[in-house]
Amino acid sequence: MQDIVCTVVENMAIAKDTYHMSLMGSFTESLRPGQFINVSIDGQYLRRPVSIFNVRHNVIEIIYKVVGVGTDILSKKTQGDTLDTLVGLGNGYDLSKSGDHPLLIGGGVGVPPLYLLAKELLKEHKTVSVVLGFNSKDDVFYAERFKDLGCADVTVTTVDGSVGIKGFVTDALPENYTYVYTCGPEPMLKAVYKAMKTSGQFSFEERMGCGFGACMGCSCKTITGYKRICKEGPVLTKEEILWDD
Amino acid sequence: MQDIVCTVVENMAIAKDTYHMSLMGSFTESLRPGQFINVSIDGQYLRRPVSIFNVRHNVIEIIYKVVGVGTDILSKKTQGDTLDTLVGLGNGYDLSKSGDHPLLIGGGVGVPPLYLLAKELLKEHKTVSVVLGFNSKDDVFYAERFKDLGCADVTVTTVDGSVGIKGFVTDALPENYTYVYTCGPEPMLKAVYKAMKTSGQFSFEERMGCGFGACMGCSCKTITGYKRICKEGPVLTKEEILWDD
Amino acid sequence: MGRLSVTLCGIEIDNPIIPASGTFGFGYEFAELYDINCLGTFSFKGTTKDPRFGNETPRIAEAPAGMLNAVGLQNPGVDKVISEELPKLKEVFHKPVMANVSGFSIDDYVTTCEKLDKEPQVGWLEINISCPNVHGGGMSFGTDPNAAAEVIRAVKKVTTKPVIAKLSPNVTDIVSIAKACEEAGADAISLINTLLGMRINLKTRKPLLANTTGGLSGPAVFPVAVRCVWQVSHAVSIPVIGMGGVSSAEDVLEMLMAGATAVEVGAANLVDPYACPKIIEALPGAMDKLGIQNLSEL
Amino acid sequence: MGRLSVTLCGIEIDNPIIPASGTFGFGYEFAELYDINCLGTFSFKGTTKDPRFGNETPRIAEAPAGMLNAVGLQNPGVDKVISEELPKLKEVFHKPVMANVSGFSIDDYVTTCEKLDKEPQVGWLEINISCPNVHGGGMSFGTDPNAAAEVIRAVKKVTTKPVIAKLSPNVTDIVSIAKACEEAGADAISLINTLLGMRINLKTRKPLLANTTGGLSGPAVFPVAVRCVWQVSHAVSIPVIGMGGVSSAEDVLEMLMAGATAVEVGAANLVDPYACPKIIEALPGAMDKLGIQNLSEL
Repeated sequence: MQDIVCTVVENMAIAKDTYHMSLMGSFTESLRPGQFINVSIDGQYLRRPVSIFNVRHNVIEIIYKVVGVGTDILSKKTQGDTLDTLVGLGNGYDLSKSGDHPLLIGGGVGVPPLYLLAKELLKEHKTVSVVLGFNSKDDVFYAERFKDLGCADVTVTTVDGSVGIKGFVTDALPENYTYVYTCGPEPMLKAVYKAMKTSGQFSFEERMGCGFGACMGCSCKTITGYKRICKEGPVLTKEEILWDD
Repeated sequence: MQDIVCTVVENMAIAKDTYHMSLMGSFTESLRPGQFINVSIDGQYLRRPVSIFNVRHNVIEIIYKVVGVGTDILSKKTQGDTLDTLVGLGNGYDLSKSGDHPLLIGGGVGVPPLYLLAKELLKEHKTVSVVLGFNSKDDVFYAERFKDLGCADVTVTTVDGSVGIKGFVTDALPENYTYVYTCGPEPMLKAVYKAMKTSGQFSFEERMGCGFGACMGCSCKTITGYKRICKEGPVLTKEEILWDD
Repeated sequence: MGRLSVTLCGIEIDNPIIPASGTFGFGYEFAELYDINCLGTFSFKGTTKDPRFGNETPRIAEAPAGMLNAVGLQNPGVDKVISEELPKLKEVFHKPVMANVSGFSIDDYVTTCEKLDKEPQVGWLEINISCPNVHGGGMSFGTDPNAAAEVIRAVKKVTTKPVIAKLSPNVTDIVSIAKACEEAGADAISLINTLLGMRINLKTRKPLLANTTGGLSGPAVFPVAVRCVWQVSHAVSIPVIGMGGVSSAEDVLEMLMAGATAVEVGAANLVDPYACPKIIEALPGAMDKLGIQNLSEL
Repeated sequence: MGRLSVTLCGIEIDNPIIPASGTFGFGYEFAELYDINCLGTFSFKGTTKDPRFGNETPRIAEAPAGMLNAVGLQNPGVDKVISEELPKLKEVFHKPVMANVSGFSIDDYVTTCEKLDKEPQVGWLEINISCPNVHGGGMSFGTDPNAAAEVIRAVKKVTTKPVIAKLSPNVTDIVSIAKACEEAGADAISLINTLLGMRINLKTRKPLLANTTGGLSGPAVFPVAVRCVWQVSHAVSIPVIGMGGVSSAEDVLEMLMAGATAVEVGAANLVDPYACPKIIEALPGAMDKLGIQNLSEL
């Protein structure tokens, strides 16, 4: 973990209430797909955790949705503004389990961390299949960027069918894959958990106090004991997940 | 009273911890010498009252001393920054009482409101004498600007004698004058009260909640009843003052 | 009935926005700025049997996301309020006003309420048993269920107007006090008064306020206020007026969702004199976003 | 003795800065970021007789100038704290640590303290009788002078280490509880624990926290904390540890001027992991400005 004052390079709307922000800073740690950053926002006491979409040189790219006061303030930042940011938080995805043909399943703002993951898996010459689910056409973003990376196939689903396959991500899963990496809202994760035919890794979201393991604000129960989403997570393996209900 | 978003035109240090700020805005009310503005400062809950140093066209000039967190934030504002400001607060000085030869006595950050007052009195062809007291050379500001206005005589005193007459303002009062206008720290006001040979008007300072008469935070007792420093004040006549002790 | 209107103890008000006592004087300062008839009503400056100057200054201090005050119930006394303030108010405010009453003995409260009861301008009597800034009265009535009930019972005997008990959060069990007031006949509960706080002047190493301690208000206390409103509104069957740090239309909705029937706005008026009309104007838009048709449904 | 050093119950500490329980885990997360031996000491995660998961999530909510938490004393239980956490801590922290103890019965407190008493790493036992986020224990001991005294008396019998009673501000009269603890043998008082608060999710119209209510901490509560420290330190003759919203060197000085001997820093650690070393570094400069030679003179 590093505490860095980042400079906003770009902050643009890319879908309904959805923004793509690039932050420049002197990161010394190498950042892994599935990790997140924790951004201090003026006027808000708690930082806001946001997953990493992409990393290039000294720039971290994030994609976030405006869901409240904090993200609304974030959406108004412009080039040159600075943000105090904790970077390199969480465990991230373990790429070594992917097999030859990993399947990446993202829903809504769960899509972004899969982009850096796809990039890294493609570097290792894996065949990457991608299924991205959104509510509606206005919410869809960046499916084409996954194609541009070189993913073998990229399928988009929308709940209302306004673009891509009508339905949920689980209505569009391919036949063959060796492993699943997924990130999205909990109902989607549960559906994927039931539908998937291999093992896999799930990235979870939770309200956090600190983001670095100090406050126990984001604990969850797993088969292998209590875990902090911010520290031992946000990525859990299918085998350790213990659903609430 | 008007609530206006002002733009900072200039904000420069002019003496030790002392700043001169010019604020541009669309003021429709005419502002009187001795009135003050109440400035909203980011990160602070309460506004900060500051007396008016000068008014020209659509610019209000203020002079303030950094005494705490709020004024420290204010001192860091730069050209183009905006400040939500309530303008035209308080009663201000009554010029009609001045006679031909008013004496203006200011101490430290009590000096600024006397500048606009001198300007207005001179417009009415009065002979204006000025005595300005400071702690030390580093604290002195703008004595020459009173001379430039055309004041008949401007005397500076410093407690340590590093410039001007060594001592307090009361050690440098002229022989002849028709009326006194004064502003400064309470011990100075008390000393002036005792030393002056005519009637006069005193401008008081107090911690305020609202600045416009709503909260009763700055009340004081006078011979003519309870007064709010922000509303019936900050200027009281010599005859109505009731000293605490 | 409009989208914003609610009924408070049988009196319909156009909206639930009520400037809180001590932050709105007797209304004139604000009437110079905007038409105060846009308000649901307002609670006027805490009135006592006799005139009071209140505490020495400084009475005000800055706090993180809030302020401390120790005004100490400065007011001209009930007789002058009736003879001077109410007639002046009549010219600028044409709705029932909420009379806020403080006292140092049961008799004080009774005398003041008896007099205000005769004023047709007064719609409600808000009985302040929670002022933290006066000694030998005020808050001491509001920290004990029996003493609180005694005040309410005595006041109820001398008025037919709805009686609202204004409670302090500086207690171990606010629910027990609210219930005692309900049993004693209170028609509504308003809460919270300020939290007892203090600041020190680092240069003098002495308390910033002449009164040593003062009442904390502003956004800082909002979560405490929401909690108190929730607890009390789930425990009593009379209406609850929520207050404490309310500064936006969203805060108002949060208070109503916590169980409040109406909302008082305090410190916000002092830092933004237009706070209340801004909130009233913003409410319909905030309701639209959340799918709320009428406030009365919350 | 350095400029910053103070003595807390007979143990000299290099400076009065003590990360508060529940915001610093068992120290490792911070030891990865800086040498935690720069601290006066720290109060480790509230420990109970048996392991606890705590409350369901969400456990955290935003508040104006602060946050709400309802973690509910998640901890591995005293046996694992002794067998696993303390040996790991020994490698990164070489000073006496403050053990924070919670319980749901007098026996719970006694059993846990008895075990921690035998650990040479433990310098002080901080007895939490003020946790607002657990039911049937915790805060209920801290809201009644007799119950508070009973816990302290029982704990004092099984330890020779200094016992610090950590008090809740959610009471009518904190002084009476502090005095009861002093009479029961407490060696120091620490305060304040969090203020009971609540937030509501406007979209779901339900409480944001799974536990409904939570504890408010952060700068918002600072004036309440200063007031409690002032009141208690003027009423007891044992040392007082001040906490509640402390975020800067100036806040530390204000707490010491209010009567505190040392200061715990809580929520600030969560939003700025370097908060404590920054405060320690800033203290000498802040003292110079105010003409304070040594903290022990305050």
